[in-house]
Amino acid sequence: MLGLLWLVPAIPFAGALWLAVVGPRLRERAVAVIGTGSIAAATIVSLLIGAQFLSSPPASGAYTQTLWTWVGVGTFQPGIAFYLDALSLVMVVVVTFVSFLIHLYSTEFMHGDEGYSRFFAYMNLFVASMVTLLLADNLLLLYLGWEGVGLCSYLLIGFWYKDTVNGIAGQKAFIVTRAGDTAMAVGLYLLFHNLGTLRIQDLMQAAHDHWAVGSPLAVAAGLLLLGGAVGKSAQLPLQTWLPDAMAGPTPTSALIHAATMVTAGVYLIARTHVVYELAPAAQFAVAMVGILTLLMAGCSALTQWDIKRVLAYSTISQIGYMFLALGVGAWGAAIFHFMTHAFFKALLFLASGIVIEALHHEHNIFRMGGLRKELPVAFWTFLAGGCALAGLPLITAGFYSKDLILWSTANSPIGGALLWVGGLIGVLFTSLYTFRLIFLVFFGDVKTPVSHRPGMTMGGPVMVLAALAIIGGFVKGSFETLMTTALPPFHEAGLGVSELVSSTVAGVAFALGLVVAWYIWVLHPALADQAVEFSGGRLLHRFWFSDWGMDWLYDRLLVRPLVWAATINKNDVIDSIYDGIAAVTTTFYRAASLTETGKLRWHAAWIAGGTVVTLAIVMLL
Amino acid sequence: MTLLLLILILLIGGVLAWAAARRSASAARWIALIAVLADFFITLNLWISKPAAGAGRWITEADWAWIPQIGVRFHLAVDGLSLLLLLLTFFLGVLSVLASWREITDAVGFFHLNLLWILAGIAGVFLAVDLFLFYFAWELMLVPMYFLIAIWGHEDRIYAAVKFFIFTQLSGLLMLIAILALFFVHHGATGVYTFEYEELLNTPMAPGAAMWMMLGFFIAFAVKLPVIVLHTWLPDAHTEAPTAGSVVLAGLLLKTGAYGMLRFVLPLFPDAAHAFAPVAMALGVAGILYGAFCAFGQTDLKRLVAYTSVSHLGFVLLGIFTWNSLALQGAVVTMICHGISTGALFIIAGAIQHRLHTREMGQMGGLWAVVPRLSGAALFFALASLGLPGLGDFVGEFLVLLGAYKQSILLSVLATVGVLFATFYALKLVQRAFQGQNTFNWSVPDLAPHEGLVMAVMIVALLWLGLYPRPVLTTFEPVVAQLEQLPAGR
Amino acid sequence: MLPIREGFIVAGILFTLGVVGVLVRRNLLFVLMSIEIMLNAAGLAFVIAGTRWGQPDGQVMFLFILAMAAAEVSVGLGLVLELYHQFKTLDTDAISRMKG
Amino acid sequence: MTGLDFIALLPLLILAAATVIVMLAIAIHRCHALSAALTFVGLGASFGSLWISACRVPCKVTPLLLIDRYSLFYMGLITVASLVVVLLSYGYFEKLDGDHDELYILMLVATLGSAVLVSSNHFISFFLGLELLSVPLYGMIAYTRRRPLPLEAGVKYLVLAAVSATFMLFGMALVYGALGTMRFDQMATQLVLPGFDPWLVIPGLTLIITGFGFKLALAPFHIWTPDIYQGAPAPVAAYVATISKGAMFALLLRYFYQIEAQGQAPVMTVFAVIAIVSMCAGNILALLQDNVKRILAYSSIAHLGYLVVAFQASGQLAIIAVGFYLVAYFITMLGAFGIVAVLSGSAGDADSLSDYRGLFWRRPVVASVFTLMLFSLAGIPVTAGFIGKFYIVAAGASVAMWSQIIVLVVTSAIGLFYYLRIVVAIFSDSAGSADAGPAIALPGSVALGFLTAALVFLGVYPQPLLGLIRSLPPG
Repeated sequence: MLGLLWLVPAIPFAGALWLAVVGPRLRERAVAVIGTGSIAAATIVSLLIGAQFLSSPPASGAYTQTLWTWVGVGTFQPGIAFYLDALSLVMVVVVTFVSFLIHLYSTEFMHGDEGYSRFFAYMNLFVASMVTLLLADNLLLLYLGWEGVGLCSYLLIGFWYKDTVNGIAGQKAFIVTRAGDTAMAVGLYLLFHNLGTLRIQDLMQAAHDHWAVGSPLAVAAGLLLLGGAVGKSAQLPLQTWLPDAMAGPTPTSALIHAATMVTAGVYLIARTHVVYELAPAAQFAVAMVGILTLLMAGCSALTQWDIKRVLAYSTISQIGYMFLALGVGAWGAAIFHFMTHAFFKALLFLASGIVIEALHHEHNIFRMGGLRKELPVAFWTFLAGGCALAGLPLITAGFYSKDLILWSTANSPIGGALLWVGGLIGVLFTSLYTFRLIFLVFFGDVKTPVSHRPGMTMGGPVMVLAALAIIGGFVKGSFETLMTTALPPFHEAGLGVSELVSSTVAGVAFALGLVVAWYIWVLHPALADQAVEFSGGRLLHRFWFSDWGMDWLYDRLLVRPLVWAATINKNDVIDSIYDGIAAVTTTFYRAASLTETGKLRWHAAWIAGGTVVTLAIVMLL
Repeated sequence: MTLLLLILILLIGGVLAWAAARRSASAARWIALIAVLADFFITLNLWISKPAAGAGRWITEADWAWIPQIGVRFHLAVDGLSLLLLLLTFFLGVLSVLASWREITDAVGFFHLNLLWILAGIAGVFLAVDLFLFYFAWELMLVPMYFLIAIWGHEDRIYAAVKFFIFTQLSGLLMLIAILALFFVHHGATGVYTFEYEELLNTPMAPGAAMWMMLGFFIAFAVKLPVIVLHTWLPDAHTEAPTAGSVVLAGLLLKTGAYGMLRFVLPLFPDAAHAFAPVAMALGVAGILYGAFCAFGQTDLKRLVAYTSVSHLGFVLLGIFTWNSLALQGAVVTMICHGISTGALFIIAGAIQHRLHTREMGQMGGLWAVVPRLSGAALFFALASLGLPGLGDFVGEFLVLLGAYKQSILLSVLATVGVLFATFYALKLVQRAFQGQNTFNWSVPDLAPHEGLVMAVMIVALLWLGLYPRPVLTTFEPVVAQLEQLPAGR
Repeated sequence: MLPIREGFIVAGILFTLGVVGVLVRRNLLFVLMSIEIMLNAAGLAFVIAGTRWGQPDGQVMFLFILAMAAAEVSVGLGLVLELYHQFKTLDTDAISRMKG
Repeated sequence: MTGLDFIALLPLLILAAATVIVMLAIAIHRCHALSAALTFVGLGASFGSLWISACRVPCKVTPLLLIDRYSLFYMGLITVASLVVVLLSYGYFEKLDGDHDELYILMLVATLGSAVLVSSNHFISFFLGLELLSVPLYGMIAYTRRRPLPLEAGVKYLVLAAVSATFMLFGMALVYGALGTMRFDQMATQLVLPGFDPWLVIPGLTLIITGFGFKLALAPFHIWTPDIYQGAPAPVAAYVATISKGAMFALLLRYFYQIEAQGQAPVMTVFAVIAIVSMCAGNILALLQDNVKRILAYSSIAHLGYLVVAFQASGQLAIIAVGFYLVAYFITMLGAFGIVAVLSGSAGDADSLSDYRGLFWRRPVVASVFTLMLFSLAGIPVTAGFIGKFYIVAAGASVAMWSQIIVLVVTSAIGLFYYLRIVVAIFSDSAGSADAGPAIALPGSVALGFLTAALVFLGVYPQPLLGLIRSLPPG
């Protein structure tokens, strides 16, 4: 059964190809069947493989399948080869399953759109690239998947190309992610140059043998790979593209910018964990990036008025948690949080899609309200997702995964009290903005009437995800044991905070956030506006709203000068050298043609003069 | 014997096309197409039958005495490198004939004569192994290209054609001096007058003289492979040339420069080239960055694509002078894939100009709705030119950068930033031309069947090279081995 | 014996006189006359050279020079006649229509 | 003067006889075709007789002349060139009114003069040949005297040729005064002896160089060239550009090799200066010219500059380079001026660039021949010019005259510009006027056909000619 592994990326890729070439001529129904069918097939195959992998795991805990050698030059022999172990299995199953649900959802959501087949072609291509990334046996194939998902995110953000704003948002996403990829590429060169191979398993082994702990090469490699991860997972400092990426259709935001692509960075760091173990400085940097992004995104989410941008910032903040977990060495916890986050964040996006669809594409949460009764499905599933996101104790999956991270941060030798407290403040912010969102959208009086009720194909996936968001947490124990086969276990040391203490403190933070949100946005709606009135508040609000001014900074620092200089140099300053040469030759010509006066005596003068000159040369030399 | 056949078919085909044009234009087109296709299949059969065989250096040879008095022989030979480039020549030749099927209406016969004679000249350059014959073909290649630009070009084609001619001719003359200097130094050392490549290979010479001669050759090839300061003829020539001209210019003429470096500069003057390598690599990287920077600033579609060639060929230069197996293989793959992807972009630009009668991206916009298949193809090739993994260009560029990293980390990092710059212009091209509002509400027909065929063939070629480049790599293997053995090579 | 050095100096002076005559005079006839002077100066130089080596060659050369001068002047005068017929002037500067 | 000498002199004798016969023919019955045919036959016979006298060489005929393979080769070149000029001038003058028989007499005498020049071995035969060549040229240049320009050109050429001839004479006198002999071969032995006083020989040689400089239109003495080439009728301009220069250069080569002038450093620096200045002047002056004949004049100055570069390289390679380049230069210049002659109507020579606008679309064959000639001037492959330029640079490289070669390369790049200006005009889309103009006379097209065939043949397969030139030891 494991031999069918290559089908998982192949089927979606075939689907994408088929839809791209034949799609435009097919009817919408046929396109939907092909699009969703291919992902369903991939999901079934991955589930079967998962079942067999769990029931009778292969000897070394991993299965490698090589199709052909891709580039063969001397010692550099990367192949098109897939590597399946517990880590990639979990990621593949989650990704394919969530993609299937979102494809089902978007068959109805995109109904009537003139680029219907184009949308499904891009989505299939995305799933194929993501799976290739996850199953890649060597870093070069991983890089192929990496850039493939970046491309699909560009294509899907700019899907409604008629409006130039979407196109520019897509461009921005692709360029910022590729900036990260450049760092990652240099990391690849460094790894190959020093360790002689790009095959991940051999790489890890070679790193372990050749590099001592803390060796500068390991730190450099770690930081460079972190650069790539930061770009793709929209972490500090390259997170400015994700909020603008919300210009894409909501299913895209759900699939790419919430559940799967943005966690590729987490997968990369988890996959190359040996490098980070050998470079504590790099690992600490990962933790710092995590904690800082966590807090910054949390604050920014508080000030947003667009429902999707709130969720975008919340995604950045949750991935911050995953980076924090990786930073402190809790590899399993990070992946566990990835799984739960994939479920509830996809759920939140799809539910908000229903809300937007119902209110004639209204995005401003201040113009929504009282949807509790109008859209019960959306409300209950949104509430489930929200609680999971905020971490309602004991019931929601979010609580278990986030608590595991907080506990590990407290008890990890690298972590410490400061990071733990930061994490707790993060939990407070998360519950604050989540319940602000819920209360503003679903409570209070109805501001815009609901026109369109979601059909079964939109409601179904949302309910399934809601269920997963709830029961997802209970598999924590078996999930951890599974993870230890692929990733190193977590070593307890440091404060020795017990499980119980950290979960209760997190629960208190959750409750506090809930109450404050209830107090501000339900009892005294005016209070929020007054908070912004006094001068400091308005400045802070604008600062947080514009993602801590980073977007403005990049625009001033990098984008404007480059564009200005390029337009100045439109006709190539080097060309003026040759125009200069041409001008000099022409002036020579003008001067020379003066000697041709046509007068007979002038000709004779030149002959006499010439003779005198030659005589002089002869006499003097 | 087959090698001479390759050139003769093209020359005779050209004359036949000119003659046939009197009766009917399409007859001329068909004759040209058949001639280039015949050559393509001969080379393909040569490649498949014995890809890397051949006892000595050459796969096959054809050798006659030409001017015995000064040791000039009519010596054609093929090895891994020239076989690949010949394949590219005839592949792009067929596509350029197809691409100008509807675009060229006046003096069709003379057009195809020139087009086929350019291909014959280029084939001559790749085949010639006698330095005199090489210079002969090198100069001959210019004349039909000059006519192609000067007669069928666009607005200020005369300026572009004359500029192209003088740039290449002057640098060619510098190469002539270098060839003759080498010829006399060889005579001084061995007392034999010959232009034979293999005999001239390891002539003992003073380092100073070697450097000057190497520079003579290098400048001629640097003008052709546009190295940064000598590149200003390229945007004018490419923009003003007709589609077939631009495809042949970008796809093939630039490669003759790179081929020249691999064939003559490195092997003939290993120590001088080795000493010069850091400068050349820096020039390459500067070319990558400056080419991308200029491309980003352009508003004319064809000019933008022309500047991308400056950037891509910067990679080839970097690859050649890094002088290890990774970089050299990368340089060759980049050459081939750049030929295809930029050739395709020029065909698309030509198709757009043929429909909208303008190349200004400012007047385009929203073309995706009007011509979806053309825009799809353009998106594909724009992605290929920005080095998307899975397509040919990425494999080439990655190998070059990987190899360059061994030599100097700084240059490799700068070049990788160059790849990022490539994203800027590629996305600007797609955004400005195909996305956004159809403000000028164009309504033009989409791709014709034969144009669709051209696009499909190129897409398949790039995907094949991107996912399975091994055949190309194995063909070039022996040549890399020879290059690496040179004393200076590490 | 005729002193060589002084002889050549005299011939040289005569020669430069002829050259100056060609450069200065505007009338075509006088230009032709100055050319005659130059030719005779050259002939004188030849005769002097001949005497120095005691060979008749110098004088034979002078005879040839005379013959050539005659032929040239006759063609010259023919052209002068035609020139005057067409241009109605003999001023060399006036008859130059081609320039640049 | 034994029987052997007469056989050796056969080509010259036939030429003289032909002149007399043509004169008698004109006296009996004035017919243009007849005199042209007779001249053609005369020149043909003289060319044929070369082979007869070839088996008797080398042979010193009187101390004045030395007939050897070298002089026979150049005599052959000159007679063939004259044949071509006869064909061109027949086509050209047929279109003009008035009687044109006397031109052929002048041409025969001029050809005789150049033949004497080429085989001269003595100052007297040198001077005689020069004047035999120059005096008929005055008449030929001013031949269509009805029009003002040829007359002006004729007068100018007369005065300047006379002045430069006197300079040369004075130089000869000085050299004779110093060395005591007028024979080229004896001069070499004198020069080696320490006895001669350099104060006389070096200036003498320099003055002779002035004479050569004027005749070869080299740099400081080139100002007359554009006016004479523009003024003279096209075939005559062709004659002046090729035969008079070719003969003089052959003599220059022979004379300076026999007296081993390479040894005299100052003389060589003079040549170097002349070469560089004429290459630059020739190419720069022609840059933005609009008159095709003036462009060809300037380019011939530049080409002579290239020849002088090869001339300075001593040894076997220089002889071959000069020999081959002269042949290539002859073919190209005759071809170019031939085109101008063929296209000229009765109104006047087709010499302004606008006459050639869109020529390719009106008369493709003539236009392609002209383009081929221009490419040969520029040194593009498949033409003899390419091989010629290749040899020039080879000769230069063999003695490492790098500075002059760099100037050669740069100026020939400038040269490219104005050749391309003409080609651009030819291939520009013709604005209307699609009439083909006067049909080309048969002799004209025969001449052009022969020239094009020769150009391409030498360009592609130069081996036979190179073999022939290699076997010409000078002197």
